[in-house]
Amino acid sequence: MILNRFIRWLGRYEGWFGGGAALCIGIGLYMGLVTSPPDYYQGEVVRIMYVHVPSAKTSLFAYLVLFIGSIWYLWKRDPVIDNMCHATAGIALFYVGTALLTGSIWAKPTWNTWWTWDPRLTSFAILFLTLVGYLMLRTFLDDKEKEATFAAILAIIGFIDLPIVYFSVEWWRTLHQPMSMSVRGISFAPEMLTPLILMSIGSSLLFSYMLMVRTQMLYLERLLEAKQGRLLSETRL
Amino acid sequence: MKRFYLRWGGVLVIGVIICLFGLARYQREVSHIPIEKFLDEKPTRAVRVLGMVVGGSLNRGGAGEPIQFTLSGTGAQVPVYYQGEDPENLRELKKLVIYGRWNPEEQRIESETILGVPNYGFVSWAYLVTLIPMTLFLFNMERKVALLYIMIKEEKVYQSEESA
Amino acid sequence: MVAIRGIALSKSFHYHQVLNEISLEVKEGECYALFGPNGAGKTTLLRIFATLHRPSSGRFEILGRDGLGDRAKIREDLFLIGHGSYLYDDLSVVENIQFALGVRGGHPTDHEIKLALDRVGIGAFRKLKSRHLSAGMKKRLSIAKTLLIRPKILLLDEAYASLDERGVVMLNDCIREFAKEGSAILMTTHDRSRTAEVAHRAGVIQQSVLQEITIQEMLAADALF
Amino acid sequence: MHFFNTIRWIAWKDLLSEVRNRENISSMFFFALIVIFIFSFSFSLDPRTVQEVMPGIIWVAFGFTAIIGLGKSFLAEVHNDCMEYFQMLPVPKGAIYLGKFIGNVLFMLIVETILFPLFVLFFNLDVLEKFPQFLLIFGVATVGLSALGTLFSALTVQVRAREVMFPILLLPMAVPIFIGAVEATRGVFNGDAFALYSHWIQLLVVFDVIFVIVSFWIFEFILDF
Repeated sequence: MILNRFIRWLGRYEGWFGGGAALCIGIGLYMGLVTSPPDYYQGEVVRIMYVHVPSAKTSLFAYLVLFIGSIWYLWKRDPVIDNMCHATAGIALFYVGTALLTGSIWAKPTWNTWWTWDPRLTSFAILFLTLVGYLMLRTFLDDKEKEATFAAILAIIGFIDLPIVYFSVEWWRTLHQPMSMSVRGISFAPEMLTPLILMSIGSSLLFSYMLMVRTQMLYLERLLEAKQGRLLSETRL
Repeated sequence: MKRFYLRWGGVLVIGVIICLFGLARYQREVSHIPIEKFLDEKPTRAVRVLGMVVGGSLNRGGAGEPIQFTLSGTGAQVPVYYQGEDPENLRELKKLVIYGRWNPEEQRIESETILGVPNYGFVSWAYLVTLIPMTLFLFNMERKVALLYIMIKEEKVYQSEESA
Repeated sequence: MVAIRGIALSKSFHYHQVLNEISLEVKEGECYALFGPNGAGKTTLLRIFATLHRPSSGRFEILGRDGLGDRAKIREDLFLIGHGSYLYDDLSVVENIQFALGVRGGHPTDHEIKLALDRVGIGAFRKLKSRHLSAGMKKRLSIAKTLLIRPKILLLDEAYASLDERGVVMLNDCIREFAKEGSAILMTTHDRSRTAEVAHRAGVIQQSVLQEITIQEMLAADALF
Repeated sequence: MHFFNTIRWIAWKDLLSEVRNRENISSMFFFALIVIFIFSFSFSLDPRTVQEVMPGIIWVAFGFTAIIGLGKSFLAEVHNDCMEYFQMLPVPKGAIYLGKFIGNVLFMLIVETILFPLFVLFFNLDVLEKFPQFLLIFGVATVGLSALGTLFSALTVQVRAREVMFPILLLPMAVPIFIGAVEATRGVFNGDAFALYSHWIQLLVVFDVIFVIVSFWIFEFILDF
């Protein structure tokens, strides 16, 4: 079986990303859980930050990747780029879900509520729904080219929509109740900053690694489909 | 497939080891006992005791003087003799963890460190809901990739009887 | 002059290859018939020329214009009669024609529409809503649109499907007329004897490869496809 | 001038079909009517509560109306493969979007003008002198909803579970419209000065402009994949 050069390239380098991610996250976790001090006001709960902030950042980064990838697909129409977009959406959904869950767990001891209509939370929830819609749209379309194009269009529209949602919710919130529960600026001690940076780098590396593996997975799925599909096209009728 | 399972077996082993270390550290440095248990055992080494500062019992001396107060649990009370910096969170009717040892002559706890009630419950939940799904997600993807490579290798391109 | 030129056209639907490096030339005033088994990629090739699909590799030219870069321009010159009837159920036959030409920027007069409808034999159903039309009548309606547009490139998918005997004669008549006026016609069909009446050249697509044959060979070959 | 002609023909076709079958408007209208009934049963409606929840009720009803109406707006185009015909048209595809968009805005506005007096009637609202403000808010919010709705309708109409997919895609993205429209309507009900809620109308206008332009540009890709 002839594999695409792209896949070979991935196979050669993906280990570095995976290893780097494991290293960064391992050290970051250790520092975050053990050596970093608890926050003066929030106590130990501040340690949630070490998983929450990186996943939130990475999910936004993933959405940016999805946006750029979608434009790239509309421009070049390369099925591998489409596979990459599809993979990104799945991983982004995972990261957004993690950010929402950990944020919610953090909000309970800090704000004494599991959920609040804070602009950041709301726009993340919208992002979550958009990504769910994106993946659902992909599963419900039969024509692969249509699927790729429509999904790319949806991703672009959603990306443009996100800041508008954020600002509208912010206006709405300031009107209805003043932002009493806003996130108080956490003064970063260096002992807290180091694990946070390590976790962020590790999370981005993990994203890249996941992206490579997942793109490969989707590519191989299509390849298998095509190989099985040749049964039809090469049979004499 | 063998390499794949070896790799993930390694990941699993490392994960279990880290969990055990974490648990050991928790037992050593964070866990605390309620007052009743403390009074039953009266251990000689320093331990952490959880209790509430009884209202009206807090007696701050002057600057640099030791602070005395009574700590209460459910149905038991014990006087505490604290020497050290005056912590801000030492207030009446507040739940605290006192790190100190039992003084049998004076019948009181002598302490040099006062801690807030550790709130690790939320933290560990947050870490679990992040790390476990992440591992499963990654495991699933990698397994699928490994399987797909095998399936593609095994899938024969169809040749009809006639043309063969 | 060459009207349709395809150069090494390949098409795969997400890694599933349908056409493999097919090259094809149709001159102006010529009718080219494509044969081949079901699923061989005839329709796909036609749809690439109709700018409905993008080729995965290779390129094509319509009247000397690049088929990918100059899509808006070449679309003015071509018309496809395919599986879809492109009709709106709640509009009458005449309104459907007016709409179909209007969105292209055409302005047919009522008289022209009447003549075209009479020629294809559905003049009596002018006021009928198109939801009541049969498949053959819908095909005739498409032919009427073609008569009004007079495209320089006419693509016919399954040219004779669902037409009756008279309809086939009428269609062949129209094809001959278009060819005489200098249009290029590319059609797919399975009816060899009918095709032989109008086609100048023919080709067979099999196992995603195009092979050119003469009209005599086409008629003589038995059970080729 | 093909561009404006195409817009005009498509809007004309939509309106004519609607006049003939009245499918869209009547289903939108009766659905919204039922929503009104359900709401009047599910809230205890003393005058103070009405003031509080009325903007929300109005926009929930209009939102559902939009889902029912806009979701089906491209159904007729898919029915006889008319989307393919649009793809082969030698005009910028944005013209097709604008044509459909104009038709949709008109349908929505018609339904809203029929529904609003019913709200006034059923909930004893006092709105007579504030009519121009309402007209403005309904106008800008409807334009925004239709801009997104027309685009997503074209996306989802070719999807298997289109009835589910359309609201799933539309509603999260339309959050700014709902927030803006509800807040502006609330401002009007409370009798606030225009300056107090004008920023919501600004938000709606910004949303309209962005999404009409983006959809206009991106529609090229929906029809030309």
